[in-house]
Amino acid sequence: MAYFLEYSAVGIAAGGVYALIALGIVVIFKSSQTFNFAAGEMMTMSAYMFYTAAVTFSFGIYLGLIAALVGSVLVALVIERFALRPMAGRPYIAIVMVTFGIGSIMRGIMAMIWGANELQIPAILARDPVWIGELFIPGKTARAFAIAVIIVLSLITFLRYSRAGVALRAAAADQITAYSMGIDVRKIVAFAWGIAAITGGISGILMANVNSLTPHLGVVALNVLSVVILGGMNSIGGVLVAGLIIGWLEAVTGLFLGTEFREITPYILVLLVLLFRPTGLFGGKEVERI
Amino acid sequence: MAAALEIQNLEVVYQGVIQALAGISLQVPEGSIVALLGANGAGKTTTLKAISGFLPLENGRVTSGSIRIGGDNIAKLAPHTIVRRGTFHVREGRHVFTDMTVEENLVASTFAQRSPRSRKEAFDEVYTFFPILSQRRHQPAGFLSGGEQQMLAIGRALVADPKIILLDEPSLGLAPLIVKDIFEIIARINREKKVSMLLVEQNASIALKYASYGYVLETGRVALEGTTSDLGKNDDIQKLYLGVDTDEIA
Amino acid sequence: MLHVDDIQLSFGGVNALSGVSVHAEAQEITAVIGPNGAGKTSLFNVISGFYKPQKGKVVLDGQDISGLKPAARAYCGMSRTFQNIALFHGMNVLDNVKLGAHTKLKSGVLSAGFRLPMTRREERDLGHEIEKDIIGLLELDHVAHTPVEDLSYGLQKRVELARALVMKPKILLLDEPVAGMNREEKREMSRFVLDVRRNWQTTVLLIEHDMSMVMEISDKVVVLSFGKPIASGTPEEIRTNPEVINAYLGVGDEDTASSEAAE
Amino acid sequence: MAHSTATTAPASRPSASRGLYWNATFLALLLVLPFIAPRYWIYFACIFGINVIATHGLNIMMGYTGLLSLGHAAFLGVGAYTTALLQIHLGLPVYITLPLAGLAAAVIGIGFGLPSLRIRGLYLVIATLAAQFILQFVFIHWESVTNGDVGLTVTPPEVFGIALNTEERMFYLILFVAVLSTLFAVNVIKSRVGRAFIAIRERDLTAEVLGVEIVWYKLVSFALGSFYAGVAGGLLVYFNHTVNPEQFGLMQSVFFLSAVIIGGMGSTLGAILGALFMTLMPEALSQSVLGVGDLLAIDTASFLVPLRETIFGFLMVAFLIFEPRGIAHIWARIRQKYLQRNAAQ
Amino acid sequence: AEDTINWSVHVDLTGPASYGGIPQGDGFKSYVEWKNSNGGIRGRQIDLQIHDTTFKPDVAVATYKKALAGGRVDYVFGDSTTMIQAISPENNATQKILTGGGSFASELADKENYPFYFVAGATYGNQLELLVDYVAQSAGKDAKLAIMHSSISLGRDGIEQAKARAEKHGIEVVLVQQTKFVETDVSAFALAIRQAQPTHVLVHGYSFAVWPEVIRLVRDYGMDDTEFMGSMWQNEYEKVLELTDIAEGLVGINVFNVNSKTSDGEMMKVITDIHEARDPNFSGFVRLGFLDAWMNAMMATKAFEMVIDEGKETTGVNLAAAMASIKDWDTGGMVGAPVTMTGQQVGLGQVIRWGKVDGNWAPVPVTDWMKVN
Ligand SMILES: Nc1ncnc2c1ncn2[C@@H]1O[C@H](COP(=O)(O)OP(=O)(O)OP(=O)(O)O)[C@@H](O)[C@H]1O
Ligand SMILES: Nc1ncnc2c1ncn2[C@@H]1O[C@H](COP(=O)(O)OP(=O)(O)OP(=O)(O)O)[C@@H](O)[C@H]1O
Ligand SMILES: [Mg+2]
Ligand SMILES: [Mg+2]
Repeated sequence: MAYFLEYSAVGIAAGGVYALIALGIVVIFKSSQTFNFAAGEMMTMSAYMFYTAAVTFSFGIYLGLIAALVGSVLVALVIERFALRPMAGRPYIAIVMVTFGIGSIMRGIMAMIWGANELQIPAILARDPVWIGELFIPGKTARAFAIAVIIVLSLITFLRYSRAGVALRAAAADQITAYSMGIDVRKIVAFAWGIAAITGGISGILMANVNSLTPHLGVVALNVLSVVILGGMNSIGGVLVAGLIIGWLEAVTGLFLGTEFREITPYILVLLVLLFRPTGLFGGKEVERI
Repeated sequence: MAAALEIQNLEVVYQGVIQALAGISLQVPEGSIVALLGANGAGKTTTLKAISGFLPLENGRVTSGSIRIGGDNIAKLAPHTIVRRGTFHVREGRHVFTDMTVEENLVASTFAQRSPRSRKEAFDEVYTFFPILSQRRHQPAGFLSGGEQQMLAIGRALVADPKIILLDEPSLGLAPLIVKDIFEIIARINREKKVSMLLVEQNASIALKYASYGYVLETGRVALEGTTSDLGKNDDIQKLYLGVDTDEIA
Repeated sequence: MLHVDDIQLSFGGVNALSGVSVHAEAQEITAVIGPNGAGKTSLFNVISGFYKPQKGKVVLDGQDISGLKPAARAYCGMSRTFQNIALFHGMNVLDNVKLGAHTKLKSGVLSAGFRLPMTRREERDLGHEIEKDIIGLLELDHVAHTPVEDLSYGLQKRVELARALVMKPKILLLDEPVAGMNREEKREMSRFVLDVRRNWQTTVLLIEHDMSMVMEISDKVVVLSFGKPIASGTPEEIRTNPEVINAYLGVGDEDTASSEAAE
Repeated sequence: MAHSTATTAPASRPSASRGLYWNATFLALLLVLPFIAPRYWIYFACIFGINVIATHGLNIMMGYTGLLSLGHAAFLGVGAYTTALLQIHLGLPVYITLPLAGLAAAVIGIGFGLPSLRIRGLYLVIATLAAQFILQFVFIHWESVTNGDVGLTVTPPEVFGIALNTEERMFYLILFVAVLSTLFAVNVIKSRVGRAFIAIRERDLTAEVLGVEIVWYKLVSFALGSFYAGVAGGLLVYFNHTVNPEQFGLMQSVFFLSAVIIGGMGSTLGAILGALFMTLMPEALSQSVLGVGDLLAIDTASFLVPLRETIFGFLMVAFLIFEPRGIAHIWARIRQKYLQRNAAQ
Repeated sequence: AEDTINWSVHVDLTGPASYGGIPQGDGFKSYVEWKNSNGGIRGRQIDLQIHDTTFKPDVAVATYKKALAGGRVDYVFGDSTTMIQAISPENNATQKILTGGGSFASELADKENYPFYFVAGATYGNQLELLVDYVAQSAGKDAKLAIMHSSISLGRDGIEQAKARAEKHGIEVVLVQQTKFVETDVSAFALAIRQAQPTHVLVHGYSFAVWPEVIRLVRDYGMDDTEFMGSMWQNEYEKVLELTDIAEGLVGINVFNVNSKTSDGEMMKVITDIHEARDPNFSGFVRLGFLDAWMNAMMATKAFEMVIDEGKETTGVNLAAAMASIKDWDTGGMVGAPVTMTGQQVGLGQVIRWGKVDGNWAPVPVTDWMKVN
């Protein structure tokens, strides 16, 4: 039982980073109905930029972090401007494929710049463990969780209590109409990509702190897709809950079923949930009339 | 009286080849309602889109001519800037945000709001004009009936406090009583708030009643213009738009 | 012919229809009118099976079809047009129309994939029929191969009608067929509807806000308001019914309702 | 014109006989290909043929019916394993294993399709992604049947007593199946079934009211698309002699998606052209852009060759942005020009 | 050309395995340059073609077909298990070309199904067995073994063998867990190790993600005595240097001598010279991929020389027979014992432990070179 609790705590903590990555995907989706399959590559590139700034150019951690995030935002804006803006109004399948293409471009570029080597990035999270009563939570995991949850919660609050949330959804639903109501759609979409770059960047750097930095860092983004769907594509709050659920589920799956099942349990859960709620746990029902 | 809106020799081409407007000129004097009539495909909607800056979004382009609002040429401005400067386009076919609630639809419109009045005040005004929207305010707009959606579309314009409203077929799908109500509301807004209107309407009889001046488009050109009382007496108008001979159908 | 009995339909708190009954006699044109949000389209949706009412039943030709799915109702000879044009983009006009005959054809995947004689015959006959009865009647010949999204609003409405007609329905539901058309076009559409009724003995249910059309072509009018029936009768009775005037037409309706009054 | 394959536009009718003529010439060319082309080409022609079949399947689901799938490769896998198992354990011949491979994939496809019926759009993407991962998990971990990572080995198929143990011989089998599946797809699409598919893609609710049983047709589409995948998978085993889980990864599913999109969604010709493009492009890129073979300065290779991935990405994005209706549309335009010029003369 | 010996080498220069593939290509290129400038193989020059597989099976096979289409091929090097699996059936039946590869997969060391393939070291299964043997030797029956491996196919290869070996020695296997190749968070895996309290943890199938952090966490849990052991690819010197906080005591396995400066033998000198020509400060540690390629190249050369010396034709059948008959072959320092080919593999390995030697990190041998069985 003690172990069950410990696994649960560790799993939930790991889920924080899932939620953070998923948040970036959802924000973009909310703004432009674009499902970003390049999220993994964006994360990875941020971590590489952090490495370059902090290690290669010896900026140190803080400046390096700022430089990496600025770099990530710039990359995101370029992607939005040149690859996705021209796709406005196209079928979502085509847009999904564009993000696949961007992923491919980014992988190639990263390989050209940074090679295939693993790199060790400077530690940004303290290691000393955190105790919750009897429960021992590894320091990095706990701190990564705290950072992730704080960011997610502040974004939720911001989007709920400012008009930005409505503007995002308006832009996604119907660009022309959004324009007709004075919403600067381009700015909104760019804003969403910027947010996604920052959340993705931070999660990439957090992850590189746990693993070493490799070109494959981004493959976790595939798992995060299940988080996004479980939460309900356009529910930012749902993403947080779903991230924690999936993190927890993976940990206890390892405990009860064997670790190899971790790879598919999130997807089985998602399939089951979709059976009963076709738009995820917290996704709004699709509005349709004829 | 100064012109709130003035268009000169406007030409518009879609997709680089389809000429939709072949040089039209028109004026909306400050504080007046001007009607724009014409058959399907004549270019009425295109004219409005040119004014509100939507053409580039639909692969269309103004190839020559000028559009002045309050004296400024706005031809190069982005659509959201044009709205924020006070020209609100209520588009043909409602275009409400279906999965946002009625109230959120109104909130979205506050991005174009020019006056300092509070959001609540603006919304209340809309709800007074259209009480049914007030009952539905927390329902997704997609579930509204066709006419209710039309009301919401006009309501959004009210929230923005524009100087000019471009109305594209506001009566489409509305019950007769509501049509009259809506036109009363339009007239009231025009009167009380000094909002100028450019009105596209298939229902010519009512358009001519509420407007003071009218233009008739025919394949991208102004075929006819004049005060509404003159137009009402024109034979062609009578035949095509006001129409009488119903007995021949049955 | 079509009996809709005591329908109760609500969405959450909204009562879209409460206790609505409509009886459409065979080969008559029955108009359903009423203020916006009165539940007219909802009524059509109940009839075509798209909405499941909480109470009430739909009887077509003596058969209770309340339990049938929308597609099955189409197989019973019911077809309709939609208030917001609902054509299939990515298909040309002809294919849109052909789709309307889905319930009349039989080919399955295998017979279609191998193009067995049955499929070939079926498609050929359908082609002829459309050419003979539909395309010409609705003057769509010159746009038969145009993608529907390139058509103007009015033409699209006509394609919708064609699609609904190709199955030669026993009962046809028309939801605001002339919205957005000018007087001239409205008149043409009215004529089509009358022709259809005459040629194929079709029963028609019509929703329309254009009173001139309603008054001219319908045999009977049913008025809904806030989900409840408030009147029914001949056009003449309805026009003068004070309750209807009050709820829907408005007094002194010279601008909108009746065209004669325009002068 | 992207739909020119789906509909018989009258404009193309006068040239129908000419089209037949061209098709016949083309087919004749294909038949003699093994005698005139280098072996290496035959190899690619075979791969191309298999990809065409699989791409048709995905195009039926995604291009025509709007059921986007990220799990197509896994269904190839189902077909592939079925074929291998039927041959290994029951010794069944190719003309039985291939249809059964298709059927097995169709059944599993329906299995995953059933829960997906209520799901739409991107939710369906993830549901099919789940299918991809779950099936791959089964391929890897059901060791007693699939032999895990090691996979299974088969012997060359025999047709009329001839062992198809060379690429040239396999080529004819693949050609036959590819042509058959192309014709079948074209026929289905221009029939009542095909119209129902498109109607579902465009507006499923409306379609239902007009009498299209959407649940049924979605399942038909799932089944048909998976059937194609299964057959392609079966051919793939025969061609490679082996089957193992790595062949059916997510990237392979993305490969077919790209083929459908680049070729032109909802166009049978597009599926063929897209498969061609995707089969040849990696090769063409190595050959023309980089000439890796000669590029034995390894250090530069490590820099230059990721270029290929980058260029692939750029091509894909550029296609989607500038030619959204795919190669089929480019082709249609070229043809149009050609016809016009001929007409002018 | 007719009188050249044509080698076709298929490695991953750009894909996910390029970290190993690039030095493999480098190794072949260097070897062939050196060999050709020293007269080639019995006077015949080697013609080397390197192809990029991007680590995708279909691309790998395509490049292979292309190589075949380009003319006679006398020797093929394939980068992955899958590629070898894919080309073998046809190769066995028709082309019959001698094959080598970067794969140490257990199932490829199989005379029946892969008669032309030879493993240039000990298979993964055998490597793990050697490590388990070492556990038995050093800790006896009190040892408790945990196994952590990745979910890629390499990571799953050999796990059953390791378990069987442990059982044979009477060592309890307290935990077997599989992780992804990279993970967002590895705490749960460390937790499982804490729960199981093993004395030894066998780590297999990774590059440098996942396991370093697991070690750190396990140390955080206060388990300072638990010994971590990894299979061959986890011994890359320049990587271990980056992990010095956990490198102390890390146990690994060599299938080649990894330091060309400290190992005697003429081949090691050649390798040292090549590296020193590039970098005067060369540490002596050679990339594993380079050594892998070099070893394969030497084995191929040896087989060609044997066949040519016997005056036979250099067909694949002859070459494979020659290769299989290699006995007590001195590899010039590549491997620390004479090579006798058994069961299609070199089959030698040496357990090492990382520690400081003269202030520098180095793999210190803890066993002799052992023959697998
Ligand atoms: N996005 C577009 N692309 C190409 N052509 C267009 C586009 N929008 C409109 N057109 C064409 O421009 C012409 C004018 O269209 P417009 O929509 O302005 O007509 P309208 O007068 O508003 O007609 P209606 O009464 O039917 O709304 C028509 O021929 C139409 O086909
Ligand atoms: N799916 C639904 N969910 C929630 N409410 C709905 C739904 N469909 C209809 N309604 C509500 O039911 C009422 C009746 O709508 P309906 O569309 O039937 O009106 P209508 O009579 O056709 O009006 P109009 O003339 O404006 O088209 C409206 O208030 C609408 O908001
Ligand atoms: Mg218009
Ligand atoms: Mg309605």
